[in-house]
Amino acid sequence: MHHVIIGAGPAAVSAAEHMKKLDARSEITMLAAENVPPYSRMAIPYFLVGNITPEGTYLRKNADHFENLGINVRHGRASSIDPQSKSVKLADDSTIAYDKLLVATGATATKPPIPGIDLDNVHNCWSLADAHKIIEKATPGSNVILMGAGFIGCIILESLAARKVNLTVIEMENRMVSRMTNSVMGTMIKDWCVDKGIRVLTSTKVDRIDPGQGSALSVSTNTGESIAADLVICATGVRSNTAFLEGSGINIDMGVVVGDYMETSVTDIYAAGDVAQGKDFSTGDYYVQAIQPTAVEHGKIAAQSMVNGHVTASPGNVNMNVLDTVGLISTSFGMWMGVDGGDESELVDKENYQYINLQFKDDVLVGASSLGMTQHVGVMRGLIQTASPLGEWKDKLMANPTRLSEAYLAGAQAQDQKNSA
Amino acid sequence: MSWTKKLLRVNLSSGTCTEEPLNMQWANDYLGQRGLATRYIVEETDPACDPLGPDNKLIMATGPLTGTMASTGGRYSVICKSPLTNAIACSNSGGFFGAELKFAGWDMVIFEGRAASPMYLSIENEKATLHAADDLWGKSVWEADGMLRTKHQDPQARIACVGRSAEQGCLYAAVVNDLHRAAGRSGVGTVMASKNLKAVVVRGTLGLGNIDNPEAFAATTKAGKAVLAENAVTGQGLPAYGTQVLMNVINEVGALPTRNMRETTFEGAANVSAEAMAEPRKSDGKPNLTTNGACYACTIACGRISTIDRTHFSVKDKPEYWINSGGLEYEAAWALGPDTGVDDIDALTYVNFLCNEDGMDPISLGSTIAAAMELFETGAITTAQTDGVELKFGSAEALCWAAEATAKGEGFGRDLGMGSKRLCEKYGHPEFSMTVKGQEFPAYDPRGIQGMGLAYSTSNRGACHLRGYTVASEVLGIPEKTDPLESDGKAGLVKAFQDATAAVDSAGLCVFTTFAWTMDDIAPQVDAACAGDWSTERMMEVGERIWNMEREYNAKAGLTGADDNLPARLLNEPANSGPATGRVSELAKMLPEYYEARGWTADGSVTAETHQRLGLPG
Amino acid sequence: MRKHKTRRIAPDGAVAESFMQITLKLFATLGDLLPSNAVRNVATINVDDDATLHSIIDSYRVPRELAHLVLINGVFVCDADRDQSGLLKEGDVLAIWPPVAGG
Amino acid sequence: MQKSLHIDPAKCTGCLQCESACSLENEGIFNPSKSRIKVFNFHDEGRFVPYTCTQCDEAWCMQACPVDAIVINAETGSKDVLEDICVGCKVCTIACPFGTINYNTSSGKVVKCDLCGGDPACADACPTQAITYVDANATGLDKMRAWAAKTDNATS
Repeated sequence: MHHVIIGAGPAAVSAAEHMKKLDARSEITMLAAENVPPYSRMAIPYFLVGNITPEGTYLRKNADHFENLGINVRHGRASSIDPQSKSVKLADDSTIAYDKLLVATGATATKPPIPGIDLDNVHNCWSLADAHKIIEKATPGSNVILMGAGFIGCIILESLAARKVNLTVIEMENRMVSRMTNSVMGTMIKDWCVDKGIRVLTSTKVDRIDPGQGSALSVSTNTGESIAADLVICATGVRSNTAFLEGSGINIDMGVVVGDYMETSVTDIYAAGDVAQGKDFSTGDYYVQAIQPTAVEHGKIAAQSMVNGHVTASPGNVNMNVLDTVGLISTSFGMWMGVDGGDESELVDKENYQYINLQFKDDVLVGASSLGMTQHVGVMRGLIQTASPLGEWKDKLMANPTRLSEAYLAGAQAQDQKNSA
Repeated sequence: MSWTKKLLRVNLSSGTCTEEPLNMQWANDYLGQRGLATRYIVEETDPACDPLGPDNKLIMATGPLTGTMASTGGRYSVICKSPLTNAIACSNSGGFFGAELKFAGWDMVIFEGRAASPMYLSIENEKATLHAADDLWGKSVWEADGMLRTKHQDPQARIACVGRSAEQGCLYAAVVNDLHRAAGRSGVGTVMASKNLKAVVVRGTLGLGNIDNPEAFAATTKAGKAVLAENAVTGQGLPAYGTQVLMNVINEVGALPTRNMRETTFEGAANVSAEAMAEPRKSDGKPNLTTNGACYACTIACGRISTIDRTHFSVKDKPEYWINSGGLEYEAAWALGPDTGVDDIDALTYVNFLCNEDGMDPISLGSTIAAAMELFETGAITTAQTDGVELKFGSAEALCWAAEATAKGEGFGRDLGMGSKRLCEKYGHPEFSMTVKGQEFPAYDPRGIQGMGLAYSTSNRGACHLRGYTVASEVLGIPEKTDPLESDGKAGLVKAFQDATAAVDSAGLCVFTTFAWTMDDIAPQVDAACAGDWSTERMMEVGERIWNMEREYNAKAGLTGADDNLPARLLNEPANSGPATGRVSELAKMLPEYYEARGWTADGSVTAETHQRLGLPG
Repeated sequence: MRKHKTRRIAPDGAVAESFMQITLKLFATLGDLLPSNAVRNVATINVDDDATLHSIIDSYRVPRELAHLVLINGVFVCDADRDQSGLLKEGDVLAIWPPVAGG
Repeated sequence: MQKSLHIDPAKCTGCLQCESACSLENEGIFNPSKSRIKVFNFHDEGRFVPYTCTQCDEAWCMQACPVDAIVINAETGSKDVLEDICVGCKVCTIACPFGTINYNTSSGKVVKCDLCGGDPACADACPTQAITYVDANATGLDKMRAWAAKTDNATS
């Protein structure tokens, strides 16, 4: 059985390793588009800040890791697939035949269609190659504009601040990281950044980028401001890498639509990770989560389905995020924005940048978000995913949401007693 | 070195918080906590000051072993001049607050001045901030604790707080930490409230390093824990039954003060004993006692954690009391029970909860209610004062009513909040007040345990069992049995216990360790933690130095040998039951021997020679 | 009530039977060792006229090292005297605790 | 025979000797806030519950780690954080449904229980045997795992 995996990111590596675990005899080929060992985009900010070398971003540290496991890593970019002949065509026109195929091609950073976006010194921050360029250009005292205050934007703020650049963040939405924060929390993150000497413009759009004096750029906003910049970093969004699947007959929406076994609409083809539009645990809807834990879990589920068949359906993945914005740690889980008819418990301490917000449906935790919390944050996932009825603890959490760990433990213990009864 | 060498000075008048180096010379001479903080009080305040005025200072102090893994190394003390006794006050508490203060990097916090409006202090490591506490004022300790915990969004924060009793001027208000541990005696909570300081919230994540000899410390504290574990008292008796096991013991030996100390045995003792706490109740088949709980680092875990019978009249309509809280402990159970003649264990537990909830010293509260009951019996107090309540000995309803009124400082509760001495004076019967230096007695009748009479009368903070617990020897046989009815030799015993206790307190340890540990077990732990040589002899000398320093402070505050006294009842009215029948306290015989053993003058003053020998300040 | 009648056989073969009634109180962990007629920690028992404290302690299976506080009518009896007979008389209260403390 | 921490909350008195011992072993100082084992105090119920990593088979933390900084200790079976490889991204802290891997703001890395390499200091310090280090089969940890398994995305 030859399993071919297109991609070499976390979903691909997770899938490959699980396949080997489930069936040691299977033949596995992992197709890596970038000419470096499989690495993690999550780790790039730490490379940017200088904490680690490029090797520090590698998904597996032993150079022979994949070889030792019997996983073939082949460098090359897939240009199309042919489900009829069950083969993948590469950019160099060579083909690889597969029995089962996993599409784990991830996503690519996009650039908004505005004038000047393709000028020199306007970069994404997505690949290791991008990171090298940014390191080269973000010199102390230089003017840097960061377009987009989403996850990627926020997470590289610290490394940019550490490089002592004059930083301006421009965000279209009315708050930072709008995909994981309500306005209270998003505004607190903005205040924190401003407090750290970063200029943050929210509800602001870049209209155009023009060549300025020398090598500098001039960035014009919809508020009429022109800001000089030596470097513009574009972190406005990503798009699933699905272009090469055109004509394959695979159902594609925002990403490759997958069912509860990570199967696509075409037999023997699966998808996982940032490219996959899978089921969300909380809503039951299908969308691209593009987060590390989901990529890994996708890979694991896909591996099972590909090796053992469609045995266990996935209940979907809990959307969750953790973000470190210049030292301010935020998390969000599940339906952090709440659900219709649900209850909300919220504590705000703007002065000390502490925030916690719990969302309930009846007495079940369905979503949560926090600022400044580092201890036992995982229990938010635990409570959401086990959908445990909280009973009397619901009221206690409504009164004081910081008692989350206690609520979790009380539930775990009750479960424990039930099991032994 | 185990000290953080840093203290926090909080001036409530100016609203400033400043860091200062700890005076290490003094730390060498006075160790920490009780001794060291009193040294600061002596240096910085006028002993004649008004205890409730801005010139009094209040210190929360840890010892060098507070926050370490030494067993019981979690204690802290609150030190100030007492409004109840006008003498030095030092009240010791366990729980977790003291260790947390240390983990935040502070050996002690000195509060001075008085805030113009209610404030609370938050300490997060080096960051100390005063906050407005108008919303907390008027709230109980339990309510305020919840509000502060929510506000600071930190379940791990440790909070010390005063209740409504303190705000209302109850003279025996406690500082309650961790919801049910208290710096209970002498009205230290009253002083805190007089400064308009409602609470201290502390969170320490820095930790405590600085151990002088880490290897030796690990070895010696481990050995110490083994001694506690293997000792039958600290290894089995205290964890299983807690201090309350004494209820039957002291009753049996005929030294259980009953009905305002008129009698020495209580017919209802068994109903309010440790054994009774463990009996299943009729209503739900559960005992009042839930479990035993420990203070920080304590490997004994004597603390009782209990519930009240939900069908009991005191709480049947109050679900907020259907929870667990600390108690009953022996002294509290005695004062609220035998001393008031009440043998209803749920009533006692309820009133004890009120003491936790609103920060009252249960010993002083119970004793004061007992005195009020005697005043009521004689007609000096009538139902006109008590809202129609029959304040009779043995009435559980009256006890609960009186405690509620005192907790909130309402009506006759304000009179009760004055303490036994002032109450009895107000109603024309000072002889009914069972106090020394204005502080109420604990649970041992000096007629049945002679050494305790001397210990009470000479205690620097007024009648107290924790300043020289000769019960250990006279009743419990620790370290060796002496005859409780015999006054010979008690002067030396009292002095030794007093000095040892001062040293143990100042180290940051719990005095209960001394049921198993001798100073030979303790000194090596201090020695390994702290720079310099800390021998048994040095520890005892430090203890003696502290005792004499406190004595000199009290002298300057206006106290004399004449205050080393006992109520006439204990000196003149013989015990009427039990082994002590026919006996009175032989204080007059013991006191001169004690003064001599102390190296004091015949009228109880520290001599210049003793002052010199101990290197006392001033 | 548990009968604690003992028969003493003199060297000449004469049989003597005599006992008295006392109150036995076993506290704390020792409470479980009381006879079933005990109420809370108190039982009325019959003991031999010249019973020693140790003989009573042993017959109720109180380990001697746990008979720490031993009081007759509230007065402590030291270990050395516990083998001595004649300390008890009719109606006395014998109270025993394991090592305990408090305060 | 692999061993596991066995926790019996009924025996716990809440003294925090375990937290002190853990911090001393791992941080070199007494600092319960940095302990990998945490005792929760259910005050109103009069209950103390020590809580730490169960070294679960699923190892969500390890699987979620983007840089391979969490590895299985072959000797003890514990999942250990390699501090020099951890970049401090905290993904493991949200992935672990037990909440037993935590970010240490002072080191910028995550920390979790590693069984002290096979001689857990918490068990050694516990005065009441509420925490013991025993044969893995005897622990009842499987019950805690069963609870956690409800979290698993039906992949095991």
